[in-house]
Amino acid sequence: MTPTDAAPKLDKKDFVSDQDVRWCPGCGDYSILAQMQKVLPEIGLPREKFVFVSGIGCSSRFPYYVNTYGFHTIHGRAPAIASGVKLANPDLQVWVVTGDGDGLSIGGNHLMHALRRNMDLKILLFNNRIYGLTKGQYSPTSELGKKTKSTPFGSPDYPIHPITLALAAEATFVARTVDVNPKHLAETLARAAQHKGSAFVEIYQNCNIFNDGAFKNITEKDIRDDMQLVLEDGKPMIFGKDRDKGIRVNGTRLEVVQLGGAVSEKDLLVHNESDSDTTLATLLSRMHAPEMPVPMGVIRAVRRPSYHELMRSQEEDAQKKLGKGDLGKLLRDADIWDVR
Amino acid sequence: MTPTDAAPKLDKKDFVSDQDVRWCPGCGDYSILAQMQKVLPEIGLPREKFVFVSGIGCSSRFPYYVNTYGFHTIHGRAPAIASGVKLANPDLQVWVVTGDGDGLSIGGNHLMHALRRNMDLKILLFNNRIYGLTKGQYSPTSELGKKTKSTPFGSPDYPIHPITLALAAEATFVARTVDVNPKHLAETLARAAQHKGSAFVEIYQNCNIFNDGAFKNITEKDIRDDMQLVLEDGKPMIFGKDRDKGIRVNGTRLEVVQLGGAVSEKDLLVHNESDSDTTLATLLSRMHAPEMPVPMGVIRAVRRPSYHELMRSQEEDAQKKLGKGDLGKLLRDADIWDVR
Amino acid sequence: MTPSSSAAAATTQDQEKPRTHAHKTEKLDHVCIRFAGDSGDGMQITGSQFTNTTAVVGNDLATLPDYPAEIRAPAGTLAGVSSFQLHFGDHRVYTPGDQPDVLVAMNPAALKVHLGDLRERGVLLTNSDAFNAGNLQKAGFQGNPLEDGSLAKYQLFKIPISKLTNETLKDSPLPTKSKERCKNFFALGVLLWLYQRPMDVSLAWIQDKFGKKPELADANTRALKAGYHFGETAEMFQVTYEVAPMKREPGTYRNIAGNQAVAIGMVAVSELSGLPVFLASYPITPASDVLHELSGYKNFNVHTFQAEDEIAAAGAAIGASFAGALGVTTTSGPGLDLKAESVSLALRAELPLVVVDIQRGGPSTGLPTKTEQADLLHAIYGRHGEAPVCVIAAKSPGDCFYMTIEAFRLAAKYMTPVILLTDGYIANGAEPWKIPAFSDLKPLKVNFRTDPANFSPATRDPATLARPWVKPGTPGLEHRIGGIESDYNTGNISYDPKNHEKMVRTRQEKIDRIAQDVPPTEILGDKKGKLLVVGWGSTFGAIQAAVVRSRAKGLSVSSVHITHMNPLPPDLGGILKNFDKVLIPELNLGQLLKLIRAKYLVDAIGLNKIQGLPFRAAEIEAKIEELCK
Amino acid sequence: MTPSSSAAAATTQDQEKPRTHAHKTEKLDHVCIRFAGDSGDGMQITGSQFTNTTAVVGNDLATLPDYPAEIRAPAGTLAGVSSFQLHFGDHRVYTPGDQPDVLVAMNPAALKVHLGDLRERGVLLTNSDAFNAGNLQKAGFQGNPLEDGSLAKYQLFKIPISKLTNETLKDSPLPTKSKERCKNFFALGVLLWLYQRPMDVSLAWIQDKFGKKPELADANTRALKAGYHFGETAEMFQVTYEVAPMKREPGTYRNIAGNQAVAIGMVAVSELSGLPVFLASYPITPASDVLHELSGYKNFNVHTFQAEDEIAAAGAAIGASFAGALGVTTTSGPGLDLKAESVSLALRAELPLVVVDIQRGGPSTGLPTKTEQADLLHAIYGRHGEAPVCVIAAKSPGDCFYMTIEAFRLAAKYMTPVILLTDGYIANGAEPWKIPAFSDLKPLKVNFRTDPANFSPATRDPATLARPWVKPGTPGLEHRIGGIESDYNTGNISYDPKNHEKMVRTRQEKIDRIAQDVPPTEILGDKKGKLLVVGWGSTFGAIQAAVVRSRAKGLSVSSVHITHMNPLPPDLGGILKNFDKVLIPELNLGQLLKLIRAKYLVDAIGLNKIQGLPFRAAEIEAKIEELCK
Ligand SMILES: Cc1ncc(C[n+]2csc(CCOP(=O)(O)OP(=O)(O)O)c2C)c(N)n1
Ligand SMILES: Cc1ncc(C[n+]2csc(CCOP(=O)(O)OP(=O)(O)O)c2C)c(N)n1
Ligand code: SF4
Ligand code: SF4
Ligand SMILES: [Mg+2]
Ligand SMILES: [Mg+2]
Repeated sequence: MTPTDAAPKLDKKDFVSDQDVRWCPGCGDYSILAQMQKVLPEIGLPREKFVFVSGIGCSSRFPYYVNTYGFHTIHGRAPAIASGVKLANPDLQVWVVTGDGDGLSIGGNHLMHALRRNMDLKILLFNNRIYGLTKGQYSPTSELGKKTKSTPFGSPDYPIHPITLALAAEATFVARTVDVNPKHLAETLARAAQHKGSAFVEIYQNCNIFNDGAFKNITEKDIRDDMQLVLEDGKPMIFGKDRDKGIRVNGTRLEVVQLGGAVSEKDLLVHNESDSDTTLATLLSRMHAPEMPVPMGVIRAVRRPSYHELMRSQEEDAQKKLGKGDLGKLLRDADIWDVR
Repeated sequence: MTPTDAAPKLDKKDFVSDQDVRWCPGCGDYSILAQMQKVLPEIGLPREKFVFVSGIGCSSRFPYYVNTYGFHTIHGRAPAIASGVKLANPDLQVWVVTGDGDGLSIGGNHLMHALRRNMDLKILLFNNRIYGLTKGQYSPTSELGKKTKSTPFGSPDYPIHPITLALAAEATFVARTVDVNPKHLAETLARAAQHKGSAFVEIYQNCNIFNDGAFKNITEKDIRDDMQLVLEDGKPMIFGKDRDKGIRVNGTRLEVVQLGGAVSEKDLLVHNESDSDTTLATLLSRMHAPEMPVPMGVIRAVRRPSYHELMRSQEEDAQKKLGKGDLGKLLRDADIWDVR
Repeated sequence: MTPSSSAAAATTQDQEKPRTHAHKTEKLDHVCIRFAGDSGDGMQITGSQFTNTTAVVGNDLATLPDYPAEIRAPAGTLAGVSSFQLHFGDHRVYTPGDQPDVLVAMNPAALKVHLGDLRERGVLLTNSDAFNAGNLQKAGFQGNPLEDGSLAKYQLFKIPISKLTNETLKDSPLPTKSKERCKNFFALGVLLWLYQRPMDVSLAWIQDKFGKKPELADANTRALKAGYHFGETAEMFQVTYEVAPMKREPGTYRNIAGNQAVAIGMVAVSELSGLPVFLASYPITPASDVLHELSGYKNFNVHTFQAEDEIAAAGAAIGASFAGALGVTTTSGPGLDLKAESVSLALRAELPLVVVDIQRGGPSTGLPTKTEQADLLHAIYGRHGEAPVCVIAAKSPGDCFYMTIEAFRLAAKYMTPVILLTDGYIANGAEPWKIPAFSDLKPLKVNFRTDPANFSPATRDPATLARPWVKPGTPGLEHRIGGIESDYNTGNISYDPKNHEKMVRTRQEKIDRIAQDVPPTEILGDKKGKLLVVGWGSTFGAIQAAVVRSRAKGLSVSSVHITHMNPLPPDLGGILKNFDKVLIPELNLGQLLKLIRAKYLVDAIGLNKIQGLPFRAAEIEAKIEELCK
Repeated sequence: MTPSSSAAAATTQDQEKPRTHAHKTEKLDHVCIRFAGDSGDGMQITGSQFTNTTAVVGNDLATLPDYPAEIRAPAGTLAGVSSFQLHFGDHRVYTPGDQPDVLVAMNPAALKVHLGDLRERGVLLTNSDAFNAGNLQKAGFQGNPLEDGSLAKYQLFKIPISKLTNETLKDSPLPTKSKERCKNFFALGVLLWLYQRPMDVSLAWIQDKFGKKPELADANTRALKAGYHFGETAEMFQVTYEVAPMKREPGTYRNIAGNQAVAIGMVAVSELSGLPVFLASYPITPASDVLHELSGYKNFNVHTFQAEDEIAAAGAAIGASFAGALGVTTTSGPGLDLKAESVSLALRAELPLVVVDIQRGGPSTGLPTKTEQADLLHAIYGRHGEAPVCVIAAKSPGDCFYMTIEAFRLAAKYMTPVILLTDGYIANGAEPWKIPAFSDLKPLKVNFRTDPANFSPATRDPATLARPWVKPGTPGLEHRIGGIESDYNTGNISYDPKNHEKMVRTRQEKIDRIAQDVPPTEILGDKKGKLLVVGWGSTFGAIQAAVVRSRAKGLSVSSVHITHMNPLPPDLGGILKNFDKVLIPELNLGQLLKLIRAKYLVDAIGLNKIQGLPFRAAEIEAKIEELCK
């Protein structure tokens, strides 16, 4: 799929559908929607080439609000359905919108298989660490001990780390961003759009009704620079309000160091998003607050043939080898006899 | 669950059921069965405390042949069903037998969730890189390009690495062994039995009918010592027919080094199965033949409360806090009124 | 009345003897009130609080909560309207009422959505403050209906509820937004006064609910009292109403909603059987509350497990049953689809399993928060192969308690999955319910096999055809079961053709024998006549009301209500024969209808409504009238 | 005949003119042969090779392969026996035969399992070498039946097939084990000679199959010829048999199995429609072969995708249909359970989707390799909510081709899921089939909406009620669909009660209207009479045979065979009325029976067999006789 040069210039409002947005006032989903609508006109594809496929959840209402093709499907199955869309029609740019319940609980397997197949889908996982639509049960990303409607005495489940999992499936593009940083959000969505192959983006999203403040400890204004490590390709990993802290490799661990004195920038880990090995990316994915700052941005971006590319090239090879299929011949490809 | 001291001494034949074993002659499953039946009497539990739960596949026929309690369930769901068995009756030692199709394709999600919850199940994944029972379609562990019944032109799927995935789910016990090494197989099964929490064992298993020789490149007599890295806790990672090669950390990569000359044993990585960090374990899980020798043995073994322990302690706390439940009171725990 | 005078009245709330105005009291035998407002207005609380008090004063009642599928649709929009209907009386009321006598509309959208249902001359109580330009526009009004005379055919009351609440709370330390939220208690106060009911039930609830946040408790308390006193003092209402308590069987009563009743029923099952109940579930509307409720009862002999999906939930429940606990899984339509293969395993392995399906509007995601009865054929036939299971249905919120016990009893007795059908209407709706004594509950005895002599997992009880239940851990009874067909005698895998036929027929026969346990069908009305109305599930109330009323009009109509859907009651065929016509009202396109036509070859007629709403008694009444002509 | 003399005969194979013994030739009008042996004995190949030749010489035929669920159960055991039955004749044979005239038993276990079915005086051809002590014991024989006279009522032939094969191949470079494996071709050779058929079809097949391994090709070729020449030269057989070709409609014929026909049908669909067919599937017996087959046709306009499970497969197919391809998913019973929720989405979103369910023995894992017709009610009712879809059924292997096209045609025309039911029997069984000309196939035209003027995704075609199909990528037609109930006019989400009812009824009406497309029901026999036999699916052959035979006996019986199960043919009600009795034979406990009783209030009677096996015509004939008395 290549951007159509002749496409008329679109802008944000071209991507706003006529439907009332029905999220709770204050929900983090609004910001994601706004940034998506801002990014879409810049991708260089005409509106009709976009398809948004979602499962079920507050987050999965997303397609209704974007004026492109859209399919609000069933719980957990969006990656499978979107795979069918992409394989049947590779000219489309297919986005999947899912939640931490939709994508990691009921739909965990489809997500993992889509990623390992490098299915060319842009998958946005809105992680609010709760089941929003069903009014507040814990999700696979909820903290151990979390009290929710279904766990009045606290959750006994150890949480899943979506990015670690995506890397284990060798996803070719893995990133993280957050609802309250619209600029970073927009940049990250734009990067996902450009990626050829599976793009997996975890978006921290606040559910102000059932899990308000889930990401407060990394997004509050006064601490966010200290608690977020914004990754830039080719750049040393520096963070902090005063950009005075950095990440250094120590053996096979990552550690936070104070810059100045004995430690200088050149001692720091330099981010390499196109590293084919996933070790450092996996280490980054295991940096959790409050012990460590949380990495934001593109963690991994490598190129590998997508499923549809392999599939199509196989089909072309078959045509070359066997000739264009001939139904008459196929019907006769057996022991035949004539009756007169 | 503690071993019963008074249990009568059992031996292998006590664990042989009266059913004819119905695998193809030469199938790797036979060896696994034999070793399991050898290990079971040593675990120190009476026969009735064992339950084997399986899904569907050649491998999943396993429970019929073991003279304990057993449940041959449906495709992919064994980890979920076994979770119910364990949670309802924590005194039982629950084994799950699954295949690469059963456990990673249709059942991938249940497996992952059982592991991340640290459900106290001993999960044996018989990996023959093929769907055996359905007569030879490719599985999630089949190599890219593999020609099978359903992929006459080669598979377009990038394979899954089960151990990498298990580690991403932070499984507390992760090991690998192989059908043709009965001693190592038995030791590994014994270790899994001892582990408290989820134990995940990938067993390379030859399907001599539909995928014969899948592991030849690491199991053939003349090369196996060069192609397998047998892990021992606390020991440096040495391998090779002449035990002249080792594994060394280089930055955040692992590399094979030749011992002697500049490199000595103390330069080698020392295996630490109880490392709470999963980085080195994950690196080990990404050593694939033929580039690298394949690690065998216990890759990770750490202790963390199991799901049933957390669940039961929560229930005990609730009883302590709220008193033993009283149905009469519960029924009246509302606005009530009397009619006379 | 002007806002200022009302404000003055409201501020008098703390005086010992508030000034009251003269009003007369009218006696009514039943009243239907609908509370409606924005999702954020708290109408579900107002409604259920009024309900609790109404229950405590001894009326019979039925409720119908109705809320949008969105958590919180945009404030002020039609999509965001949430409502709660309550019908109460001095006699059995059966249904939440066909047409409200009173509509509380907290904003223009609520008025727009619900006005059409209000009866002429009905009481229309509005929060006039919410009728501002923005809200009016969102609701699609041109002018302000409160002012333009368009509501002349109703008894309109315009109360500046927001302002009054704010003024009441002006010295509260709460932020303005939180103060504003207390307006639902103000409204509740007004209504309590209007129907002359005490405030104590709600005052206690507020203490209980907000006890840890004293400012909130205090604010809501004050708002409630202010509303009550507003009624008393403002010279707005000329009449108050009284609805006398209903005569009931002696006993202790409470209000109960269906989902609560299911959860408490499970606790009762664990006490009756002495076995742990193991509930594995995946959240889904409208079933999640059962999981929530039971998760709070961890001091009982119950375990709850939130699984990764419906299949895992069914699987874990089956595993628990295999391990000797009482496995159960709760869900709604889409989840029932996903559990089909697991239920099939349980019936093949002949393990007890209870599946509670709280039906909602389908197909697909459909209308998740609305009610429907369209899963019946799916429950009976929705598995590959010949896969019979027992299916039963609850008819009212309180009945959910008994049918939950019945489900487990049959599952354990016959070693089979039992699907219990309820629906969104009775799951969320509440009714007064006589609290049973433990000793009055039917026993639920489970016998585990422990004797190794001549043991086979396949031996059947001659009466029930159930195979033995063995707890793993029992010495000497080690055995294997599974989903492949097995030998009738040994339980080993068998591909033998004749054996398969024997097993298929035996599994069917086992389910058919459950008919032994189905109580005789009760007939409302005469045993013979022109028309028999056959119902099942939550249509019970509406059918009863319609039949009682029609009989009062002299029509030759009777009714039966089926509780056991598969197998059907053994006496049903005989009953059907005694009537000229059979009418089957269902909230689907005619599912029981198909079963009855196929089984009894009776030309039964369907009355079908598929609007996500329960029947109104009048709808059934009209059909009865038509058919009795 | 002694082993040594036979060996001598066998080694003469390469002589130009082998010595032959005198024998006479008997003419038969039909013969039923069953090949049986250990799973490792290659009986499926022997059977299908004999079948191919039989087809080519022009007999009508029907086959029934039967193999164990285990890949390879232990050699020599009863569980490991695999068989293949072939019925052929000079007239329509309809079924694989009720009772074999010839049994080929390659080992004692095969004899044990199948002897009971052989007709008295039937030909029993055995590999005497396999009747050794070990095998006899595994099969549970006390003595050796070949020697103890217990087989006196059959025409027993003891041939040391293993030894003869080994000797034939003594100079082959193959390992002994591989040589031994060629014995099935030796057996084939004997049979070909016995029925006087040519070897060329099998010789060509061997070349094709083993072309790349010349030693194997050579060995099998020699074994085949040796068997043939053994028949000719050994003085064992006094008679050979001739079955004349059947008179058929002129044309080119081939043999086709049902699964093949489904796959080739999909290719035809892609040619007829000009659209890609997108098959997403998860392997399951007996459906996997469709996936295998189609995966080889990547030079056609078809795509295949092996998904991670059945739900993903259904999902991907739905996604493909949404994207403008013809999405299809193939499965068997347990997989159909899992697809229920996805099918529900497709019908709610009104997308074309074909689901092929190749039924097998249930419930649960059941009898995976055996046939059954027990998924009918599940296909029709097995989803939550009111969730109607179209269900059709194929009646024979060749019919699978046409019904596959029909399924896609209806799916695209009515924008609905269509479930096509076949079963293990016709999926694996084969029949001679006239190859159609492309121009004779019913057209399958798809119109995508491309015009943005007044576009709504919800507008319906007045005749079919189908909504428009829009390919994403079409400018100006961007729209959203989903599983929540939607507005009848705009397609936007709607929770409106009346709209829901309208949508539910419209979806039902749309499916009902498919009746327009159902061809008039053909009646075999008279239009009025005593008994009507109503069938569906794979029972076609057995019913036809039984009815033809019964009519020949003068009984007043007719039959109809239903191809469209939902909706049922519009003329069916009228036909039923013209008969005193209705008999419905099914390989289940009476599923079509329930549908017909409910719909037409006809007291139809079921004839039900649930043994994992098709009906024998005689079973139906007996019931007809009983009912016509
Ligand atoms: C098959 C099925 N099971 C369960 C549900 C109920 N359900 C709807 S959304 C949801 C979870 C939503 O959580 P998440 O994916 O995190 O989305 P959020 O609402 O938090 O954005 C559940 C359990 C359903 N609709 N379908
Ligand atoms: C729901 C369902 N889908 C598909 C199948 C068919 N099936 C049985 S086993 C199997 C795969 C087996 O592969 P694996 O788990 O690797 O086991 P193996 O036979 O190789 O030991 C499949 C697809 C089934 N039985 N049930
Ligand atoms: S419930 Fe939470 S996630 Fe859902 S719309 Fe409201 S704030 Fe957003
Ligand atoms: S098919 Fe393969 S895995 Fe299955 S029993 Fe045979 S050899 Fe073993
Ligand atoms: Mg969420
Ligand atoms: Mg396998």
